[in-house]
Amino acid sequence: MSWIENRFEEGLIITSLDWAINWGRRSSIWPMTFGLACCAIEMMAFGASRFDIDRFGAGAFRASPRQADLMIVAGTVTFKMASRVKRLYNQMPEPKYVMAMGACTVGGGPYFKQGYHVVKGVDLIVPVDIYVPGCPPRPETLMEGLMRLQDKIKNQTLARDRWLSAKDEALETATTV
Amino acid sequence: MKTDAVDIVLESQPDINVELNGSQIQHDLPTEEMLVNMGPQHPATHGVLRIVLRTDGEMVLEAVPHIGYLHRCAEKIGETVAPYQYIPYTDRMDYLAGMNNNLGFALAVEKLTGLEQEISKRATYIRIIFAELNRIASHLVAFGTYGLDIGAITPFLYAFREREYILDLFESACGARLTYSYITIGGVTDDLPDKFVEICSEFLDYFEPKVKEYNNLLSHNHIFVKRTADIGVITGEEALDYGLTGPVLRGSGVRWDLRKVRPHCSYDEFEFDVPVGQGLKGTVGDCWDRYIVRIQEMEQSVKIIRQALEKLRGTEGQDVLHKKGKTIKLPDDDIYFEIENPRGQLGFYVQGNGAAIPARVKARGPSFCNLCVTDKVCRDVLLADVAAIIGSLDVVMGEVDR
Amino acid sequence: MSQITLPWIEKSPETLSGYRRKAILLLFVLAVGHLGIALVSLFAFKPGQLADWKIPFVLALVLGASLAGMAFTAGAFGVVFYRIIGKFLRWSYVAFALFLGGVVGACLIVWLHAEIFTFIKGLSAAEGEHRVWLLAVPYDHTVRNIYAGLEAIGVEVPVLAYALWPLQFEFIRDLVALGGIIGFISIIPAFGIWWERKVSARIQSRMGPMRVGGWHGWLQSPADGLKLIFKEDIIPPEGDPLLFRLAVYITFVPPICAFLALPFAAAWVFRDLDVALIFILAMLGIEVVGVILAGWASNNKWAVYGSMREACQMVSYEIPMGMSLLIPIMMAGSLKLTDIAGAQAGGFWNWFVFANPWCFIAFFTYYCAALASCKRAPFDLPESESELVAGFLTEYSGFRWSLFFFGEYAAMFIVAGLAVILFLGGWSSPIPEAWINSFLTAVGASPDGFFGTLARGLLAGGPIIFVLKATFLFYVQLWVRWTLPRVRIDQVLYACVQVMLPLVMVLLLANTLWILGTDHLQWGWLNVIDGILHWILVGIGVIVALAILCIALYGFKNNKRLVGQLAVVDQLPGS
Amino acid sequence: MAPEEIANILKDKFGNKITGSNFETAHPHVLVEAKSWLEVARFLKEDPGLTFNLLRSISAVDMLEDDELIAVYDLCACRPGDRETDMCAFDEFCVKVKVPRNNPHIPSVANIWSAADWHEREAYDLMGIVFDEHPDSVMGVEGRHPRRILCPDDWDGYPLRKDYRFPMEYHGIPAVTEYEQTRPVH
Repeated sequence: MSWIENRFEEGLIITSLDWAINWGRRSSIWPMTFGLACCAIEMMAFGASRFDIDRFGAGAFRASPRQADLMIVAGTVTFKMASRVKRLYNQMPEPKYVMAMGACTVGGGPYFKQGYHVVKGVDLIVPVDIYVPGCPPRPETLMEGLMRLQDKIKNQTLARDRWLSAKDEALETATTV
Repeated sequence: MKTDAVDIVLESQPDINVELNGSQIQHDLPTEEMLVNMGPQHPATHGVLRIVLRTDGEMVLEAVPHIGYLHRCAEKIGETVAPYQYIPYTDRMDYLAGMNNNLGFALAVEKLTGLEQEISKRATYIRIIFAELNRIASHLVAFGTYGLDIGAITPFLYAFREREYILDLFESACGARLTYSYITIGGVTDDLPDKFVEICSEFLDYFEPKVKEYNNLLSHNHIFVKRTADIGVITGEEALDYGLTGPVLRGSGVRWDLRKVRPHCSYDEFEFDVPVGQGLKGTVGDCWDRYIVRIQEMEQSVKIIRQALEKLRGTEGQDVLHKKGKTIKLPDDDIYFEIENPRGQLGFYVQGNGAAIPARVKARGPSFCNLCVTDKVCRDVLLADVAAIIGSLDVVMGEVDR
Repeated sequence: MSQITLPWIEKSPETLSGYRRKAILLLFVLAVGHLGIALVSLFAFKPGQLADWKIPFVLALVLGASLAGMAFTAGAFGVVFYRIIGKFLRWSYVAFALFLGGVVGACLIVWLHAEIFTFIKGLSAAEGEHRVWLLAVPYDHTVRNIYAGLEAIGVEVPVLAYALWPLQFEFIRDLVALGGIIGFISIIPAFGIWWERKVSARIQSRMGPMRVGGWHGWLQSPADGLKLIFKEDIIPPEGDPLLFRLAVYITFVPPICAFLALPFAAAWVFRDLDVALIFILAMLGIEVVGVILAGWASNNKWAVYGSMREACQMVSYEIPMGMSLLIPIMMAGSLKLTDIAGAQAGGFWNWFVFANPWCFIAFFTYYCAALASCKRAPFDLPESESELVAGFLTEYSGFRWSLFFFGEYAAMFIVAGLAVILFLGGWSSPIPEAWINSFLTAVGASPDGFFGTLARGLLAGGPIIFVLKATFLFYVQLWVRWTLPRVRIDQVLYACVQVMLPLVMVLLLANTLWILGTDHLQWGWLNVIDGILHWILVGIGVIVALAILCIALYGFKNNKRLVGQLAVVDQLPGS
Repeated sequence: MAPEEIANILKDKFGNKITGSNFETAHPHVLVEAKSWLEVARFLKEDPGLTFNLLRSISAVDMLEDDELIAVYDLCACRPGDRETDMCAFDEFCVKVKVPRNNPHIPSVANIWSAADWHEREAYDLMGIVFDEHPDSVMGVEGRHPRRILCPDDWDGYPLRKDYRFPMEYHGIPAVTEYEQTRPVH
């Protein structure tokens, strides 16, 4: 959670602020320079001249996870790489998003059956926001994925989640009693 | 490592203990070695290569590569599917040159089963056209990412701009942008689309002057030359000893190209040169030589494609896909066959046991062998040179780890 | 999108309309209340009651309440009409006009400040000695005195006199000026980053930001900034949290302070220091301390590499940079930037860059050294992305990270502005003012009339010309950044210590002797050579300028061909 | 040079250390016994008539029925060619070394061809052939063996062996999600 989230009850100013902040967040989703396999080439093509991810304000590929908002897991995740993927995810500051790009990260892909060293889907390691299928997905598909992520961000709120806070209260009373 | 600038740094390494008038004087600034972990997520490692550097300040004393972060069990999968089904997996080994990988595996299986004599001329020429187009596409990526490694960002975008046109050509033939499975056992999956020859020759006309543009932009840029010349020198003997092949070997001045020395796929009908590193800007076998060999190979590939398009004219109507390709049974025999990939010699060891599914498939990725020279070359270089050297080897991790 | 069933997505804004109504009501009540207080207070303080003890009350009750009232009104309208405002902002050309209007408005505010400051300075002091109550600071003007001055120029609003009273203290004036500078500086990086992305996209035959805010993504930088403010702020637990926080400010504040002494035009300078040049150089030099601290406090090896590189690079390039600047100082005989710029007025052939060959070369050595000290490519080693992951910025996230960029872009603008003032004639236009005056009289407009003033303000010199020149040099920095590869650290130091430093020393010596020969000893033959070389350099300058113009026009005319359109591409799938 | 000629040279030099040969296949090769492979390799590299200076590949094969592992060494001779084309001459040759499956030990040739270093590590990693005296060795449970290269250091088993059992999880990450685990059947 970033420093402002989950602190205020919803209402009054927060809901109006949501609109502005969500606009800022969805307008500059900076991906991390993190290519694993074949999909990374399509990710690079998405950043290159013809498709140009920069049009959506998402062109600033950051090499350091500390400055990135979006981790595009582009390619097969293996057991040897899994801990690194998880660490990179943990190094990213909130709010952070993960896009599982390609069949391998969605669920093992062509390596599902005999891939003894392949993680069958990156959602076994990190929470995934958007699944982009394809082997590899075309840049247009990735573009669609980015827009769906923007839609998702559009509906976020800074306010404390009523369900979560109710759960917290219940836990608190449980521990005090 | 012969530039004056580097010598300054080398000489300035302080000796901790200096004998002076018989007494030992401790320097004020003793340096300490530091282990730095570069990768697997690092912009200069072209994927998921991890290099552990032992450094003293900016000097890299030792660089140990660690691989396997993309080990996708392709060889195990090869033992469970028929060769025809294994073609898509070869795409994903060297994903920058899928056509060449298809070709390598297809040729190995055809040679093992004796199918190679029955491939039609048209299929062979189409294979050559696409293999060479993919060589151009692959070298374009190598050129662009090498620019990125040195710090020039714009060449990368230019390379991808031209690459998109090649991908358009591939897409018109087989519908895929990156993983084609177009060249398959027994020929190619489909005949060429309409007007392919015209479009392809127009692309070649467009592309040829671009190589000159790249040279102006990057190859002869003074900063680029200073960054790459005399860096990471590999002599011809060393290159052979480490099993390096492809542009890396040719950059070291060894005129060795499988398309010439043992032509596969009727490459002997074509006229082209084999560019080798000549040490124009520094020593033979430095990073600049390896880089320029790739640029020159793009020109040669254009030459080959032009000839192949010419030869294609008389072959309309020939069957491009042999029917036996899908139902083939492998004999109880084995084969090791190599072709010239953009990165070097791509070898496939296929062992059959009388069934449709091979008993063992082994791929010898050129990047795997090219990468093993890293710890030899990355000694006593600067940190920035590590990126330059790794970039000049042009490894694709999908092929290193398979 | 209706398929997404996460609970927090289901809460659509419509269910919260009750809250929104309450918020609007509250804001309106607050606004009306504050405005009412302001209005009542305004009439409560009648003329003739101009006593000093009322100052805090007037400021609080009238100005504070009216400002708060206006803010609440704006907030209420924003909440009510936020969708309409959003649509209005998306409406492309209007939005860009708003942006331009904002820039012009900022300029106007700065101008107003300058006018008010000169007004306050021009007042005659009141008789007797006056002191602020508790602080015992003596001051010159009473409120009555200021009101008398206001009356003299025909403004009979007593509340204004109260408002102007604090401005007589220089400290307060500097604080107000600093506010203006921060406004300007926040425009420079916001505009600069967006512009850099567009320029790089153009160079790379891409489009760049296109969506955010409508017209060519002009709201891209505000969106980035908004996002970065609300990012999680990570401080490495193993690092040094105090230094980690401190480093940001040490990098960010000095370039802003440097703006204090940077004149935008003869009267457009907040503090016209006698040692302005040295002050600015000193401020730019402090930045390196922040970077070293950032690298050290991050507890990250890449960050340490980055900061060590920065230390080597900055320390060595400060020397040739400072020494190149000595040459124009020598020519003008002053360290005061307004004097140096004033010495170059009257046509572009008077600019110091064309004065003699040594100055000409010194301009380029200065520019290279300035590139290096700003960490711009090809000298962007401290944060070189392909070698050190992000250099000294590796561990920084969120707004702290963006503050580094604010500082960097401010420094870029300062070195460009310094180059303009010292070599390229400052705010004076390439065309001499006399020509413009005679042209205006020839077409029948009075040089002192409205049209004449406007034309002279635009063409003959002033802040607009200065900003344009500085922006061009800023653009060259971007241009170089997206064209050249990066040099290696040993080559950077080699170029400085073994090439640039001796060169600059020779330039300095040669320039000294040259000035001695031409100006002081008046050697006739040297003056002849000086004249010839001067006009040759002017010719080179004209040719270079024309060439750049031609290339730009050619590129503009043939952009499709240069970008490389393939005629057959339309026939292919996927294009 | 034809493979038969090379094989004859080897047979003359080493006698019955060359345990067999096959030239009728698509992949003509000779069989060398594991103990003496090092000296044969050195001869192949250093003999002025052979000069096989390029080790192309080491392919490890699991022959489950014969209860043995085979290491297939594909060699290539790259000699400076004639002046006219300046193209190197081409010679290829293959050596197979058979070792028992339960105790596979082959002397390492990494000191002869540096290229063998990674190939041998890969062969150990995936097939479990131990290359003695490998320069990059670590101590294992059953003596020194080359360091693993593709799989993680704590990986269990040799994946390319025919009787390899797939892992069900690795450090808490499930390896199979919903389907029954399947293994290739031969």
